[in-house]
Amino acid sequence: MSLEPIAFGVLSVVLVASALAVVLTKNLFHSVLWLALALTGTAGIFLTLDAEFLAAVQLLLYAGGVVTIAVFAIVVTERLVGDRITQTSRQLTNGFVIAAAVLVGVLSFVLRAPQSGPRPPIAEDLTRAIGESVLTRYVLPFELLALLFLAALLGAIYFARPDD
Amino acid sequence: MSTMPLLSIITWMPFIGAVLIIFGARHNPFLVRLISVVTTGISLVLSLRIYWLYDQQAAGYQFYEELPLVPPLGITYQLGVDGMSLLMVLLTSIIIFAGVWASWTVKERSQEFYALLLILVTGVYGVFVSLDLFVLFLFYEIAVLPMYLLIGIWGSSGEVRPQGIFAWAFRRTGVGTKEYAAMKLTLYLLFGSAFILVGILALYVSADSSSFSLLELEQVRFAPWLQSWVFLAFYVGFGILAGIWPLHTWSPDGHASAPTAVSMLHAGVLMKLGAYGVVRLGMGLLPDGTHQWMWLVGTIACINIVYGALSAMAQTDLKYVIAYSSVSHMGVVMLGAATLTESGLNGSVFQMFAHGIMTGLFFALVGLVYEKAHSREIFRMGGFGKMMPGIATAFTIGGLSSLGLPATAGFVAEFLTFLGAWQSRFSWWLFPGVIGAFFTSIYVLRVTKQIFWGPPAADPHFHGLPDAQGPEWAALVILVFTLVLFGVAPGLAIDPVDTATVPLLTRLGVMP
Amino acid sequence: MTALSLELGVLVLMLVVFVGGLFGRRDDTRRVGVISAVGLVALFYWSLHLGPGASFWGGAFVQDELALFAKRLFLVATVLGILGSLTLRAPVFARRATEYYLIMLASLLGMLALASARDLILLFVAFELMSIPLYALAGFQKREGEAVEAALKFFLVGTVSSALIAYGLSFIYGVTRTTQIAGIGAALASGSPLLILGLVITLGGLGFKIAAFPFHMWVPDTYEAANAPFVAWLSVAPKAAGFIVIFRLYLEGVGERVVLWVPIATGLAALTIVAGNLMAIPQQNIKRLLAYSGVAHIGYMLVGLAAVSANGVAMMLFYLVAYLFGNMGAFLVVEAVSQAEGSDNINAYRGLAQRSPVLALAMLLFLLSLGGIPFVAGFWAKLYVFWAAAEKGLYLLVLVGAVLTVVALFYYLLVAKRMYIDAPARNTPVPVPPLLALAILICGLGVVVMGVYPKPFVLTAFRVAATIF
Amino acid sequence: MTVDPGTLAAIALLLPAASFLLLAVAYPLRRSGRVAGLVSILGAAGALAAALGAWARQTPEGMTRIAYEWIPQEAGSLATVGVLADADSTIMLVLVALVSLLVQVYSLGYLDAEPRPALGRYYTYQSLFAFSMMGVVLAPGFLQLFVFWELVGLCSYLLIGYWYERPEAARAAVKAFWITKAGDMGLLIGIVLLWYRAGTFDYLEIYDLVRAGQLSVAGLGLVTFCLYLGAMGKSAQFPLHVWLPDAMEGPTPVSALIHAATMVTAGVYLLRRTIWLFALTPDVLHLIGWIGAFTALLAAVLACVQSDIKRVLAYSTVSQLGYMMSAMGAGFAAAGFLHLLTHGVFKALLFLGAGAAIHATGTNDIYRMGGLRRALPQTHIVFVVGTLSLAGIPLFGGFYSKEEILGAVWSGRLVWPFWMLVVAAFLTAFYMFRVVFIAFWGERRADSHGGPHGHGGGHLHDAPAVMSVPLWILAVLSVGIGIYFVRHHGEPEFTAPGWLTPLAVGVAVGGIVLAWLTYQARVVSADDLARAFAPIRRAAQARFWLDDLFEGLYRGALLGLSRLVGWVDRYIVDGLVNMFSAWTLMWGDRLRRIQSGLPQDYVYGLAVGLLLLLIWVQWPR
Amino acid sequence: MPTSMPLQAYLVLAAVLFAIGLFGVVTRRNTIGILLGIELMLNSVNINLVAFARFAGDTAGLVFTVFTISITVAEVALGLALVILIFRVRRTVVADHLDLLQG
Repeated sequence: MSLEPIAFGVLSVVLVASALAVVLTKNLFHSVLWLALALTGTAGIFLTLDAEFLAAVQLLLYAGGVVTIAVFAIVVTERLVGDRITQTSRQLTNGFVIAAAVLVGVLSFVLRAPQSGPRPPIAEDLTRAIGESVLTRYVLPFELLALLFLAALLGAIYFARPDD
Repeated sequence: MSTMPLLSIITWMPFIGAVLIIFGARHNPFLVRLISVVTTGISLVLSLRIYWLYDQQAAGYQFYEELPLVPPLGITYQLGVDGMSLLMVLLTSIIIFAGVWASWTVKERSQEFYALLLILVTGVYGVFVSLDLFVLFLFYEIAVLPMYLLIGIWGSSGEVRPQGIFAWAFRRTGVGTKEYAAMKLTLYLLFGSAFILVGILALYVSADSSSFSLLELEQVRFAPWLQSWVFLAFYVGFGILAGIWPLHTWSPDGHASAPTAVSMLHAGVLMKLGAYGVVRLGMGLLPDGTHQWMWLVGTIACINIVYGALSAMAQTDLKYVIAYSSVSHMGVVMLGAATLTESGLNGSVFQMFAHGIMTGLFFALVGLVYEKAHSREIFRMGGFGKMMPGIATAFTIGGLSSLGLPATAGFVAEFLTFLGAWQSRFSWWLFPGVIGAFFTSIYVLRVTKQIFWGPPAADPHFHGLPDAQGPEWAALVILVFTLVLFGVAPGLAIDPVDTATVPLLTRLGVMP
Repeated sequence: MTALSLELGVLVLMLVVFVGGLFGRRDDTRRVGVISAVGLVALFYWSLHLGPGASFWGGAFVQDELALFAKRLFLVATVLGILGSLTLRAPVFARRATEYYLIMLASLLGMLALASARDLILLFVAFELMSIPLYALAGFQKREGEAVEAALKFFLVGTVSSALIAYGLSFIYGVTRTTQIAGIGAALASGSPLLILGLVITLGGLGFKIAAFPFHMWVPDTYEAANAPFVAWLSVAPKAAGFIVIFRLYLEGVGERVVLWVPIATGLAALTIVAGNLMAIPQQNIKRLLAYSGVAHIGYMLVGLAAVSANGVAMMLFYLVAYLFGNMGAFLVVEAVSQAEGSDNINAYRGLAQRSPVLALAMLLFLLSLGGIPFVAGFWAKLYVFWAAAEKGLYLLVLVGAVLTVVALFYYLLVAKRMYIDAPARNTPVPVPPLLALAILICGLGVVVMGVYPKPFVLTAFRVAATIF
Repeated sequence: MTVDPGTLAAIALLLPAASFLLLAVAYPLRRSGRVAGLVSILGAAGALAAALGAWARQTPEGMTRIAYEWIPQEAGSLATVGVLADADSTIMLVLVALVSLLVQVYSLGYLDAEPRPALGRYYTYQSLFAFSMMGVVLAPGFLQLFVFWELVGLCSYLLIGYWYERPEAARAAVKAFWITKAGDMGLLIGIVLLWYRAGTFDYLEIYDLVRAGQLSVAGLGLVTFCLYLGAMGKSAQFPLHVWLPDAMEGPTPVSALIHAATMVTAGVYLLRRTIWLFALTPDVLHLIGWIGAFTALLAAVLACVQSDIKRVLAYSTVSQLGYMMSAMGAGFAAAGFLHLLTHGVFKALLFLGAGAAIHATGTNDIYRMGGLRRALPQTHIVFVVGTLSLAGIPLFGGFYSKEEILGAVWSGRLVWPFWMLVVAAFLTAFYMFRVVFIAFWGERRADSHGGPHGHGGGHLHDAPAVMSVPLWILAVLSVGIGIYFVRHHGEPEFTAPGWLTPLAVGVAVGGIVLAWLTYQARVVSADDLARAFAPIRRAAQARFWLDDLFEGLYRGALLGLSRLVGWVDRYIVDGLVNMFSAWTLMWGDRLRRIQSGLPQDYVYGLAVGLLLLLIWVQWPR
Repeated sequence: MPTSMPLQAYLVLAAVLFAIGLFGVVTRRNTIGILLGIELMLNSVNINLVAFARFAGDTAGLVFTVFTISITVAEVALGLALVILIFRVRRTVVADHLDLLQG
């Protein structure tokens, strides 16, 4: 008897609840906070999967980075509009139907899949393995990722700067 | 036998002319015409030459040329003519040569006009001489497309009042204008080509011989179910071009809107191209399909004959009369083919030729009348026989040929078809054919009487009109001469044609 | 490292552009575009000397025939796109040329890497490297509400589709337990539902990239608002890349099970052809018209995919090349007319044949090529894909495609009608900047040469496709 | 040097062809008018000479056949053209050549006021006609017969419409063409059907088959009936006779040649050539006999009420054709053929005579002529000769042949037709002398002076020599034939009852007497006569409503149907096409609306597409 | 209660999050809200990847996750810049107002 199923259950509830809150909350700012919670919850899920490094990355890069940028964007737009943005939703029924349909579609495959085996033991240091493969086998994607950042930032800066 | 690639020269000469016109004859209308006459003239002379050189004893495909285009797919630039295509090449040459003369007076944007016309002709030649289905299809498309611009730019608009239960649709499509007619014609024919394409691909794939060559596909015995639907596909595809009922409605609008030379070429040659396709591809490659569907082909042909004639009778616009008469006469062509008899098939091919010439003549004349009188309204004109005896005489001869008067080519064609019809499995086909011929005499003579050989029109606008002049005579003389020559001496055409139809019928199992 | 030379070359070029942008006049840095074009031409020339065979990182990156073919195609498309872009009138394209070309080159680099990717991670990263710059380029005229709106739409839908791809890839990875694409074939034999799920979800994402119906909806808006030379490039290169990914994921080394994709591809192809062509009919804006017609063309390419055979792939590749010249050419002409008339409405083409006969002829050729008329490239392209489909007995699909070609010709001919039949509003010729003329000329030559003598292109396509199966 | 009759006949055939070709091609020659006439006359004269030579060399049983391949086919030739010269065809050839020549000469005078190009056109047509008619006569088989049959129809059309600027002429021309064409369609079908049974078009070959009994008789009736339809149209048998009276709109020489002497007898000639075939189907023969007799009677009645001299003659021609046909129907072709020949001579004479009168007076109306006996003595004499011939008075041309026909019909046991023919004979004499008495003997009318031909101006005079010489030749021939037959009775194929001759002469004289009493002596009032036969008279004046029937069929049924078909084609058949294109346009417009412009709707597109894929990939199949 | 959760549980969780994200994308009016939905969708990908990697005993999935997270960040950066830009140009961030281009 391990704690893992319990942790998974609790985290799942938190995750789903916070995700729902993200898409349903009126206040955009609160939405972002709920998203932060959801991302943190995901980090927790990673921990139940023995991926500590990724949990850290998730917290730092994702929860940290994304949420920060989002908040920044909200602040900027709110400042420009000079008012608090309350956001509403449109076509809730349609959205629910389509999302549910996609969910059913995906689950119809997932649940038909054969049961997976037990988790294999993890022998080595995962963080090290990740680091090594990034610098060897996945060096090209890694380099490209850098370029991707460059391009994205170039674009972002170009868009965001108020001149010309 | 000559070692020159005669067929290629015939086919591409007009194209060369078109290129020369585009790049070498800017703002020089006379040079444009000169180039057109010379290049089509060369094609005509060479057509006569291959007609002369064709060895009727040996029969089969001659003047063979080959150049692999896409070897992995078995696409080969492969040319050759047999007795049937020989005649069609000759027809094309005569019509376009006359057409160039007949449209001598096109003034507006003549450079583009002649260039497009000549490109079109290359397509027509190509279809008749190519032995590779793919290349044939390629030329087929070329023969269709320039039509859009030719009609759209140099055509003439009419007026059709939308009524009936489809009035809303007419209002939406803008019926009556030349743009409408051009678009309808082009799209309808390309719609047909979609079926042809599917049929060709199906044959190629099923034959398993990695070749589009007619010669090789002829050796293959396709599965009956395949033959059945591919034949239908060919029938619909080529049939549209041949103007089979009820897929013919592009033809009256298109022909009525088109400028003279284009109507001549289109009604005179392109519609034959459809019938040629049904005979060459449909019947030639698919014996079982042919036998299976001939009842349909013949019956629809009968409808064509009578229906076309009645529709022609109802028209008040001269060009529409001629256009519907083409629908009727193409019925004779298809009927002859459907009989699956030697005389019927010979009659069919002969009718292709005869109708080509006669309808070319008609459209040339209508063009001339329009040019002089600026009217196509039959019942407004009258008594032109006195003012333009030449045009009137030529029109009468064309009309007589159209109603199947002996000593013109039309008679032999119709008569052979009738013989075949009675011999065929459905002997009653004879009667619609004969009735159609009778109806033809009614509408042709009615029109002739009204416009030419009747009392003069009241409208002073129609007084003192000139007769045909200069180059226009050339067109008329060539066509009338051909019409009568082949009517008096049908052997000129039937001798070579017979060398092609007999093997075809043998393959179909109806002749030993 | 010759196998990586193209990617490295583009990287170097990016550096040169970056540095070049730092010097000289601040308000006109367009020469970096010239540098890029020249550099890419050199790279293209170099690529002709490259042979297939190299493989790196355990097969994650391969330089096979398909990759080389695709890379050459990307290079040509990009050169043409840059040539067109250099003539853009808006000042922002001169002032911000460095950014513009840098971003464009980054995207190109993504495509080049994508063409060789045989590894899911590389594939995804390269795919994103290709895609993200496109959003920036689409909204490059950032003062224009429409351009920005289009960019945002493009971005939103694009990101969702990226999510789909990533989601799908995660399943593929989960079942094959490796990021090697080669694992798919083996895993597919077991018929795992998760793998099929993954592949289908990924296909949904890729459907966005190639703009198949109903994933196409970003296309018309983006095409209408963005500048024409960029759209010309956008309409060809990323779509070609999308198809390369499809080949890699769905066909390469899959073997017998490949028939699984026949119904999907058939359905997508038929839907796309019908919807694309029908929706193009009522368009009054030439760019929207070409956008929808482009959607229809994707449908035709999918006909080749539906054949799931080497022939089908070969014919798609041929189609891509024909489409490159035809579609880019058309958009470049659109740019020329747009510069002269200030309008993308098809009525701007009235009487073009009398104002600028050569330009009109070029446009006519491009349209005819798109419409599938003999002696221009598109004819062979359409015939070939139909042939490939017919070979597998998909006659009904071929018939649908062929019949809808007629509808396509309807709206192409409507443009032709305006150019040739209608009278011009004014008689001054349309001025065409030399570089744009050069690009149009290249496209025109491509269309005609492929139409008249398709043999070498077809043979190449066959050779390339043979390596996939 | 001996030339066989076949070659001579062929020469006769080709000479007019040559002159036609020359006139047709040589444009300036044709435009020159009289010179063109001379060319044509030269051709006709040569043809007559050759025809006479052929006739002279022709033995009663001899037969010469020349044939060339015309339509080839794999197994030998499908059809041949050539010449079949035998006793019948050569004598007919002589008739054709003779009348052609005389008419052409006559026309020089009759049409001298015509503009030159028009005259050239006239002679071109005349040459073509001579050629075509000879082709019919000499045809060795059905196909060639049909070819030339149609060509003579064409010439008829062209020449009726010669004065095409007159609406009546233009209308009559097409009417003639259409109605004969309707019959010709029957002929065509008959030929096709016969060919299917016999495998050939050649008379002799079919004859051999018939004699050998190899031609199946079952269903042959349809074939012969169809063949007869052709004859019915051309030879103006009821109910297709309506075109012939209208055909009088053509110049009078044309009426004489085509619509009296030659072309209209082609139907009779066809039956004469193929009577052995018709003999196999007695029912059809009976029908022919009945229709012939009925036509004879009907037309005679119609002729009685006409006031246009040419129309009287036209109905008379119809009536006489009925005679010939009923002889054919009785199975005795020789009798009908004999009447054909004699009728050809005297009816040409009558028409040309009437033409001379018309030429002089400028009117066709007998009531506006009057008293021409003194003004045109020559014309009067020849016309009376023709009339007596037609009435069947002994020593004149028509007497013997007419009596032969009556005998033949009696022998053929066609009792009712026989009596119809007798009544018709009475009426014939009556209406012809009605014309003679009114136009030639009666009071001279004040207003009958000078016609449009420029010879008027107060006093009338006989026609110039070019017109009168042909008249005299024909008159002499009429009498000559009559006298010839008095001395040379041919062997009849049947034995006529002895009372026949008195009966025939009696009714003829009766008719003449009645006409004299009514129109000359005025003992019997014409009005009383009219009142006595009021219903018939009214019906006859309305032409028994037959023309109205045809007109109604044409305008109401045919043109109405064509308008319906034209409407259906434009608005239903083409409407469907337009509907499909309109639908396409409409769907394009509708489909476009899903492109709402809202970013999230595009995401919907993505999601829906994904769903579709998910469903489609696991769709059971 | 099992000793450890099976793979399916993670996949289902991811699928649910993916669907919620999609729901957010199609229902939120504010473009930033839409972006948050996309984040949720991408986040579920990560759960999938990590779970698969764990059950395969493989590190590639983890590397993949690193890449997806990074790319997501880049995308969000660009996206939010775009949102700011559009706000500046069009004075709105409501997606429903962005319908200049349609048809």
